[in-house]
Amino acid sequence: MSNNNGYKLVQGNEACVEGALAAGMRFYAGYPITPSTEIAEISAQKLPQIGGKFIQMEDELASMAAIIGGSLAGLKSMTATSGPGFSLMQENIGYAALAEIPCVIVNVQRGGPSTGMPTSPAQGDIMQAKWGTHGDHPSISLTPNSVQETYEYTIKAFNIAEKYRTPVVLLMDETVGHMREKLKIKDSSEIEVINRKKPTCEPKDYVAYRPDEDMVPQMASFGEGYRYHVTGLTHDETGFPTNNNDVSGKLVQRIVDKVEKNIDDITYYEEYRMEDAEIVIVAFGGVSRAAKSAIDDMREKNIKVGMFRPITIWPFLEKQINDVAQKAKEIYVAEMNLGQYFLEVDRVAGKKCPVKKINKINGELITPNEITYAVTGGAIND
Amino acid sequence: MSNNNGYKLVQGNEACVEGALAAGMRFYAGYPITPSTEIAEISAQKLPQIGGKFIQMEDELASMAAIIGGSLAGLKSMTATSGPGFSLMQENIGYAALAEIPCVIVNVQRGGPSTGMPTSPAQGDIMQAKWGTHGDHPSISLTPNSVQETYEYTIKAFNIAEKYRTPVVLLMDETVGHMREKLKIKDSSEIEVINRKKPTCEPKDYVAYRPDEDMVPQMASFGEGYRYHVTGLTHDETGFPTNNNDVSGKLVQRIVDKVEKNIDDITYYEEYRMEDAEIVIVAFGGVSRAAKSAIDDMREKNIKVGMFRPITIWPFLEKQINDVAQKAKEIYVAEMNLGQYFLEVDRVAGKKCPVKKINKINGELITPNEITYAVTGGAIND
Amino acid sequence: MAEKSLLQNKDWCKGCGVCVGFCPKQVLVIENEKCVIAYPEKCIFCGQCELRCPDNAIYIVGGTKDE
Amino acid sequence: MAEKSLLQNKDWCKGCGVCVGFCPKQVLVIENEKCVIAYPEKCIFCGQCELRCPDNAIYIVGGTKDE
Amino acid sequence: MFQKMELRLSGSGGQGVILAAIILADAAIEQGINAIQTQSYGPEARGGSSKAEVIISKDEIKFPKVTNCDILLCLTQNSYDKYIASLNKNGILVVDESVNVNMNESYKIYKLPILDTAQNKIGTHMVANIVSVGTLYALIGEDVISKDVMIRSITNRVPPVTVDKNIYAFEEGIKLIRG
Amino acid sequence: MFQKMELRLSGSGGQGVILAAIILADAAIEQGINAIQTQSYGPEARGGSSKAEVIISKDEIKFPKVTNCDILLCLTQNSYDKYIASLNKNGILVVDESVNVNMNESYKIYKLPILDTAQNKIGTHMVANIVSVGTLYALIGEDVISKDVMIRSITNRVPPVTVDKNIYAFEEGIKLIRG
Amino acid sequence: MTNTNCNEMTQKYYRVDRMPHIWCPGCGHGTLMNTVVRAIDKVGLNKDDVVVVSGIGCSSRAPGYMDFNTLHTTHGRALAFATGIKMANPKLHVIVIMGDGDSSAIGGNHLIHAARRNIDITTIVFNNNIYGMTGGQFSPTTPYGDFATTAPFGNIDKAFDLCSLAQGAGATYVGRGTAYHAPLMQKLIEKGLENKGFSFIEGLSLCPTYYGRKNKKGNAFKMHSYFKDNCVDIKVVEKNPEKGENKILIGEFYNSPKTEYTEGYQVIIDKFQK
Amino acid sequence: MTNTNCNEMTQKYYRVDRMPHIWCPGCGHGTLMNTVVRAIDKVGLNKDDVVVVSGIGCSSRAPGYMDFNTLHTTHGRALAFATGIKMANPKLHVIVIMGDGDSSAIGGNHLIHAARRNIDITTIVFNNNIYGMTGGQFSPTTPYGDFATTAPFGNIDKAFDLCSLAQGAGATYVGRGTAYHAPLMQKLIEKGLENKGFSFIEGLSLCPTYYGRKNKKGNAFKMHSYFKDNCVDIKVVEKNPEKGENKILIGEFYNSPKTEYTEGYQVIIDKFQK
Ligand SMILES: Cc1ncc(C[n+]2csc(CCOP(=O)(O)OP(=O)(O)O)c2C)c(N)n1
Ligand SMILES: Cc1ncc(C[n+]2csc(CCOP(=O)(O)OP(=O)(O)O)c2C)c(N)n1
Ligand code: SF4
Ligand code: SF4
Ligand code: SF4
Ligand code: SF4
Ligand code: SF4
Ligand code: SF4
Ligand SMILES: [Mg+2]
Ligand SMILES: [Mg+2]
Repeated sequence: MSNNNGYKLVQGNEACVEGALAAGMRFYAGYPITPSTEIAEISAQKLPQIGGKFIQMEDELASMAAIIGGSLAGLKSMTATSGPGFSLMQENIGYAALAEIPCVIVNVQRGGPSTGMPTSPAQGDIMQAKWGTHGDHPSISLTPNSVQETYEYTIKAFNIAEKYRTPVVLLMDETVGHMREKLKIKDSSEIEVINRKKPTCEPKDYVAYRPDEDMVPQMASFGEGYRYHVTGLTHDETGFPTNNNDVSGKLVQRIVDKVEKNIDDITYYEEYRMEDAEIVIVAFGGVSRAAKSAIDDMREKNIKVGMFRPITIWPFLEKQINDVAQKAKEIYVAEMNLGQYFLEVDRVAGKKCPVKKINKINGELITPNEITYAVTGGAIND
Repeated sequence: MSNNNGYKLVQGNEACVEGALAAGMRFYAGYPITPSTEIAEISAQKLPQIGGKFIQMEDELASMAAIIGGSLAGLKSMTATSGPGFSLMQENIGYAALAEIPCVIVNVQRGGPSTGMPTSPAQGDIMQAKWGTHGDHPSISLTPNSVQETYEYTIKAFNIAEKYRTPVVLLMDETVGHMREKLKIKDSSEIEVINRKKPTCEPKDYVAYRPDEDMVPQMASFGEGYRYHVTGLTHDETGFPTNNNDVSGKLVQRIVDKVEKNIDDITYYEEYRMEDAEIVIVAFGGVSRAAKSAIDDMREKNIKVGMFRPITIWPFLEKQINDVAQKAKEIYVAEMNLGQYFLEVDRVAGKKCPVKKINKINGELITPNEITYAVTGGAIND
Repeated sequence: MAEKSLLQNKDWCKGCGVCVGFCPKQVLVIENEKCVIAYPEKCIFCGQCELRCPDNAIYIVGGTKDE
Repeated sequence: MAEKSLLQNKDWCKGCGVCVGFCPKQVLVIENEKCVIAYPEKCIFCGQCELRCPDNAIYIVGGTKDE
Repeated sequence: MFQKMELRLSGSGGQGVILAAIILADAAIEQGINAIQTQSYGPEARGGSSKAEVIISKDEIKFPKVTNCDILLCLTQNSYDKYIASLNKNGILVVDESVNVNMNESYKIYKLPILDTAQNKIGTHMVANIVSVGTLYALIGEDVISKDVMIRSITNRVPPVTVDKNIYAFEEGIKLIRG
Repeated sequence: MFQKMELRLSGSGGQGVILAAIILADAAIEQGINAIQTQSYGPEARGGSSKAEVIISKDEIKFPKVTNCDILLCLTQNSYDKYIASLNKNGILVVDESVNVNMNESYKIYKLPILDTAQNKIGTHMVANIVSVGTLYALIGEDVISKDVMIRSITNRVPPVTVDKNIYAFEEGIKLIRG
Repeated sequence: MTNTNCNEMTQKYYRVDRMPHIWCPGCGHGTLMNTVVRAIDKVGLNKDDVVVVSGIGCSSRAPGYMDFNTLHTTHGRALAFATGIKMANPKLHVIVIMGDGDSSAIGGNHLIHAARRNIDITTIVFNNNIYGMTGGQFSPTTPYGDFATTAPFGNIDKAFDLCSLAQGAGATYVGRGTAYHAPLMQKLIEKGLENKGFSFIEGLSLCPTYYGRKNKKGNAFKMHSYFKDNCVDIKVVEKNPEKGENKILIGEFYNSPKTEYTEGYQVIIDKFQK
Repeated sequence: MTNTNCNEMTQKYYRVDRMPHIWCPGCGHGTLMNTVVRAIDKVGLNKDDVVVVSGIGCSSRAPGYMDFNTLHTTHGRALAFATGIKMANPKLHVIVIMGDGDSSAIGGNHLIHAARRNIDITTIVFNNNIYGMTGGQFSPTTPYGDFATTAPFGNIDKAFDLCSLAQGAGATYVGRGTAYHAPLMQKLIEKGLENKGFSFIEGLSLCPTYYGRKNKKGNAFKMHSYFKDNCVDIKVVEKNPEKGENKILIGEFYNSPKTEYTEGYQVIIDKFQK
C-alpha cells in the first residue's frame, strides 16, 4: 500500500543505536547530556529486550570506565556524550587506547567551549577527538552527515574498534543527531560485522599483548580461561609493566602504527562533483549538506566547484587531500568552528594551493548561501 | 665568603613555586601526581607562612574548580599536575577560558598515554594543551627549559593570565621539573608583576563582561560590592546567558581574539646560533638543551646549524616560524613525542622548506648525539 | 497603614494553578493559561498564594508587617 | 606425613624484620638486610613468620594440613 | 507540479508543534518522497517558544534546514513576531485567530480558529497541533501525500487511546482550510 | 685544569645517593661554578635501585644528563652491573668493597669499605652516602670546591641533629681515598 | 514569616529584569528558591558578602535570578568551586544550590569531601528525583521502581538518602524540607546559614514536567499535596515512631558544630604571624 | 587456617615470576594481599572466574601479582571498570583492591555509587592513611593532626570512616580488619565474597616508608604492634562499650543482604524472554 521502499523516518540519534545494535553492541554505559541523550534513552529501551545491558553511570568518567570493563568481559560496548562529557572521558579514552580495548564513543557535538550552547550544533571538538587525552596515541573518528550514514558508520565504528582493538569516536553534530529523515535498516545478511580476534592458542601459551602480523594482539575475554593482566602503564608483550625504555617506546609506536599503517582500511570519504572541480570545498558532517547545496547552486552559474568530504576525520586522510590539492586551484575548509580541520588540510594541501577557511561558531548551521558567498565573494547570491 | 653571586641550587618544581609566589600566587589547590608533586608539597609549606592558602582537593577536577573559585574571590591561583590529571582538568580549563577567570595550570609532562611512564620525561601533551577541552577557546602555553626559566616563566604565566583573564598553562617536562641547577631569586623590585584590571566604575554601572579596547573586561572580585553573574553558558556583556546566536558567536570570537591579536605581547622565544644557520632545529623544554649541545658539536664541524626555541608554544608563533623558514634550507622539529609541534611548524614552514621530525617516546631525553645523527645522517658522531 | 490588597505580575505568571489549588477561598481561577484574581472580595489575605507561587507572580501588599 | 620444616625464599626477602619481631622463639635474625633462620632448632612452627611476612619469603612445609 | 516544500511550525513549548512536524515528515517518507524534520531547542531540554521545520521534496534533500519558507504556522503571537520575517513573499501564513497579524502583505494569510477548534470543538487544547496538521495538509495537497498515509502516520505517532480524537482534530483542521 | 666533570652515583633505594648528589651540586653552585643534578625514579616515587647524576662545569651546562661519565659510584652489586658500561674508559670507578668488580679495565678503580665505614666506624649505615660524598670530593679536588663550602653544603642539607655525624662521615670518606 | 513582604523581597533580592525564570509552570524550584532568599533576609546577610554557587541543571539556574555574587559552574562541581571561594576569602557567606543529579550523581565526590572537611558552606539541594534539565532521566534519588526515560521498565537503582549521605560524610548541620513545607525549609536554611561549618539542607522539589508526568503524579498542586500528606517531622517521629511508617521524614536531623575548615587553616597561618 | 599451606598457596595463586613485588620492606600491603588470596582459596573460587581490579597506587599494584584475570585501571576508577565487567558478565567474581586515596579521594564517587547499587563486587581497601605511591601526601583517611608532605604543619582535614561511608551509601556487607589481624581480615573477605551484593572490607595497612616515618611510628613491626594494642572487635565493644574507648573498631560491622543489581537487571531481561 505504501511505497516507502523500506524507509522510515528516524532521528539521527536513534539511527546510531540501530547501527550499534546491528553491529553487535550489547553493553551501553552512559550519562545523559544534550544533544546525545536520546542515544542513552533508546539504548535503555532496546538493550534488555535482546538480552543486552544498559547502565546509567554516575558520570562520564565512570561511563567510559564501565564500557572498557564491559568490553574486557566480552561485550561490544558503547557510550555517548557531548562536549563536557567528552572532556571528562579523555583520561579513560587514553587508557582504552594504550590497553587496546575496543569500544565506541559517540560525541554529538554542541556549541562550546564549556557549557556553551547546549542545544546548538557545532563542530568544535574535531581537534579534541584527536588530541584530547595526554600522550601520543592512536585516534580514529568518523563523521556521518545523514541519518542513514549515522546508522552505517556506527556499524563501521564498531568494526574498526574490534578489528584494531582501539577506541573509535563517532563524531556527530547536533544537526545530524537531532534531525529526522529516512533510514533503511539493513537486513543482517547485508551487514558486515567484524569481531575481535580471539586467541587461537591454549591459555598457557597466550601472550596477551603479542601482536600478530597486523600489529594487533589477539584478545581473550575475562572469564574464558586466559588469565592475563591489563594495565595503563607501558608494558611488554606479556601485558605486565616494564621499566625498559625501548619496550615502552615500541609499544606506543605500535599502537599508533597499527592505525596509521592500516589507514587505507579505515578511509571513508565522498567526492561530490569533483571531476572537473577547480575550487574544492572540504566539509563534513552537517556542514557538508550545506556545501552540497551550495555547489549545486554554483554549478548552475558554471562555477567549477566540488566537494571533498572526509568521513574518516582521523586519522587524517593525507593521501586523498594531497591528491585533491594536486588538481585544485583553491580549497575552502568549511566547518562550524574557528578552523580546526583546516589546520591539517592547510599543512598538507597548503604546499600546493591556497587553503582558506569558512567558519561559523554562533550555534547555527552554516548555510549554502554563506558558502557560496565565501567562495564567490558575493558575486552570485547577493 | 662564597662566590655564588646569589645563586642557589634549586629543583625545577621548586623554582616554579618560587616564581608563583613572586608573581603573587596566594592560593594553591591540587592533587598529587608524579612528577609534579613537589610543587604541591612546597606550596603547602610556604603559602601559610605568608598568609596564603593551600588545599589538597579530592581530585584534579576539584582542584581546577577550586582555583577558579579562588581567583574569583580575588587571589591569584594555581594548580599543578601531570598528564592524567591534566586530562581530568580539561572541562574546567574550558570553563575558565569561557568565563575569563585568570589562573595558572602547571603540567609537568611524563610519559603517556594513560598511566604510561609516570617517572619519565615526555612532551606528549603539547597538542592537548591547545586542544584538550571541547569547543574553540584561547590557549596559552609556555615551556621553560631550565630552573631559572621555570622561575621566570611562572611569573610571566601569572602576568599573562591576569592581563588577559584567561587560564595559562606552564608546560614543563619531567626533566626540567626534577633537575636541580642554579637559580637566582630576584628582588621584588626587579620583577614585573601584573594584576587584573579592577572595575573603574561604580557597582551600579558595572557591566561584568563588557570588554575594554584591549578586548578584556574589567574584573571585580566576589565580595567587593560588584554583584555579578558568572556562567559557562555563552552570555552577553552582562554575563547572563543568551540565546542570541550572534552574541554567543561573538563572545567566543572575542575570547580567542584577545589572545591571538595580542600575540606579540606574549611571544617568547630564543634563537641560538641562528645568524647564518641553514639548518634550523626547532626544540623546546628539556630537548632544547640537547639541541644546543648538538649544535655546538656540529658547529665545530662547520655545519651551519642553529636553533629556534619557542618558549611560547601556544599561541603558535606563526610569524617567527615563517621568518625562520624564509631563511632556512631545512628545519628539524625535535620533540619527545611522535611529532606534535611538528604539525604546526610543517603547516607554516613547510610551504617554504622541508620540515622533518626528530622524535623519541621511550621515556628518555633525546640526546645531543641523536640530534646530530638525525641532522647529519650520522656523518659525524658515529 | 495601608489596606491590604492582592496584586499580580501577569508577565511572570505561568498559569501553573498552584495558587488556585491552595487558595482556601476560591479567589483565583486560571484563564488563558494565566491566573486571574476572579473574586478579590473573597480574599482573606492568608498568604497561601504568595507563599506557594513558584514565580513570585502573586503577592499581598499593604497591611502590618509580621502578621 | 612429612616432617615440618621452615624454608625461605631469600630472593624475595626484603629484610623488613617483621618475622623477627613476631617470632616467639627468637629463631630469626636480620643479616645484610635479609632474614636468616639462625636457630631453626628452636622453631615451634607456630606460623607467625609465614602469616606476617609481607613478601611470602618464609614458610613452613610438611606436616598435617589444617593444624 | 509539486517538487519541494519547506514548512516552519511554531508555537509555545507545550503545543506540540514538533510532533506535528514529525507526523508530516513521517507521512511523506511513507508516501515514498523525501522528507527531513528538524527543530530548535531552548536551554538544554526545555524552553519557551518552540519551532519545528519540515522539508518535503521529490529530490534528495541536501541542506536540512528551511531556507525558503513556503508555509509558516504560528500558534502564538510570540512565534509570529519571531518568525514572520522568514516567510517567502509568495508563501502562505497560517495563524491562530488570536494572533494579530499585518494583513497587508504579499503572502497568503489564513487566520483560523485553530486553538478554539481544539479546545471547544474537539474538547482539549492538547490536539491543537493535530488540527494544525490538518490545515497544513490541506495546503500541501492530496496529490503529494495521500490522506490514508496521513491518517496512518497520525495513528502511529499519537498515544493509542487518543487516536480517534486526533483523527477528528485532523479532519477539522482540513475543514478550516477547505471550509 | 678542571673544566667539566660528570658523575653518576648509584645504589639501592634507601642509600641516599640522591642526597649525596645534591650536596655535591649544591657545593659547586655555592663555589660559583655551574652544576646540575638529575636522577631517575622507579615506578612513581619508589623502587629498587637508585641513580643520581651530577655535572659540574665552569661553563654553562647545556645537556643536563651525563653522557660521558667521569666518575661512577656504585654502592651495590646491582647498581654496578647496571651502570658500569656507562663509565668512560679513562674514568674512575668507586665501589663498595662488597661489590665484585672486573678489575681488568682501563678506568681507575677504587674499591673502598664505604658501607663498613658508615656502619662500623660512624655507627650507622645511614651515612654511607656522606662517606661516599667524601670519597668523591677527594677525587674532584679542593681546587674545584673548597672544603669549607662542602661542609656548609652538608650542614645545610642533613637533619640538624645529625650534622656532626655527617661531617665525620665526610672526613672519613676523604680518608678512604687519601688514606 | 519574614520581615520583608513578598514583593519587597522579590524586588530586593532578585534580578527582576531576568524574570520570569526559565522553569516550567509549577516547578518546585521557584518555591524553594524563595525559601533561600527569605532565609538570607531573615539572617540579615549583606548582599555583597553572599556568594551563591551552582552546577548545571534546572535547579542550578537559580543563582542567575538572585542578586548576589553568583556563579553558575560546570555540572557537579559547584562545591569544588565554592571551596576555592571560601578558602580564598573566608569572610564570604557561600551558599551552594544544586540538583539531585548535580549534587549526588556527578557531584557526589565533592559533596562528601566538602562535608568531611566541614568547610563553612551552606548547601541546598533541590531534589526533584529526576534529571530535569536533560529531560527526565532517573537520578540517584529516583525511587526504586519509578519510571524515567532511561528507566523505561522501572528503576532498579536504589536511591540515596542524601541527608544520611551528607551526615555520614561529616556535615555538621543536616535537615530536610519540601517545596510544600516552605516555612520549615526556610527555617532549616536559616540555621544552616548560622552554622559555622558544612550545612546540608535537602529541599524536596517537584518536576511536574518529567518526574510527575512519567510517574502519573498529577499536576503541581497534586504533587504539593503529596508532600503535605506524606511527610512527617522527625520530632514527631521521635516521640511516636509509628507515625513515621512509610512516611518521608523532614525536619532538622543533625546539628552538631565542629571546628570549621578555614578557621583550622587560619590557626596555621596565625602561627607564622607572631 | 587454610586448606592450602603457605607456599602451595603462593605457587597456586601468585604470578611468582613477577615477584618479589615492588613494595617497600615491611609494607602492609603484602600481608593484606595474602589475606585476599587465602579467602579466595577458602571460598573455593575457580581462578578463571575471578577478576581482580585495581586503580593506581602502591596497593593497586596487587593484582599484577595475582594469577587471575587482572585489571590495573586508572586512578580512582577501579569500581567503575568493575561495574562494567560485572554487568557484562555477572558470572564473574569481581574483586576490587584499592588504596585509601584511590577509593576515597579521587574514587569516592564510584565507591558510593557502587555501594548504592548493591552490585556484587567485593571491595577491599588497603588503607595506610597516606598516598604511598606519590610519596606521602595526606589522604582522606589521614588522622587529624598527623603529618604528611602536604600537611607539614599537621593535617586539618577530618578523616573519613570508610566503613561508615560505604555502609551509609548502601553496601550490604561491611567489615574492617588490619594487616596484623590477618585471620580476621581473611574471614571478612570470605564473607564478603559470599555476600551477593556490594561488600566493603577495609584492611588497615601500614606504610613504614612514608606514613610511619613522617609520624614517628617506628618500623613495620612496631606499626603491627600498634594495631595489636589499639584495635578491638565490635563484638567485644557491643558487650562492653567501655572497651571501645579510644580504640579502633574492627570486625564485621554490617551484614544485611538485599537485591543485587545485576540480578535486578536480569529480571527485566527475563521479561522479554518469554
Ligand atoms: C559533564 C556534563 N554531563 C552532563 C551534562 C548534562 N546535564 C545537564 S543538567 C543534568 C542533570 C540535571 O539534573 P539535576 O541536577 O537533578 O537538576 P534538575 O535539572 O533536575 O533540577 C545533566 C545530566 C552536563 N551539562 N555536563
Ligand atoms: C588522575 C591521577 N591523579 C593522580 C595520580 C597520582 N597518584 C598515583 S597513586 C596516588 C595515590 C595513592 O594513594 P593510595 O590510593 O592511598 O594508595 P597507596 O599508594 O597508599 O597504596 C596518586 C595521587 C594518578 N596516577 N592519576
Ligand atoms: S502559582 Fe503563580 S505562576 Fe502559578 S498560576 Fe498562580 S500566580 Fe501563576
Ligand atoms: S491570600 Fe489566601 S485567600 Fe487570598 S487569594 Fe491568596 S490564597 Fe486565596
Ligand atoms: S618478614 Fe619476610 S621479608 Fe621481612 S624479613 Fe622476614 S622473611 Fe624477610
Ligand atoms: S614458625 Fe614461629 S617459631 Fe618458627 S620461626 Fe616462624 S615465628 Fe618463629
Ligand atoms: S523540567 Fe522539571 S525541574 Fe526542570 S524546570 Fe521543568 S518542572 Fe522544573
Ligand atoms: S610507599 Fe608505603 S605503601 Fe607504598 S610500598 Fe612503600 S611502604 Fe608500602
Ligand atoms: Mg533533579
Ligand atoms: Mg594509601
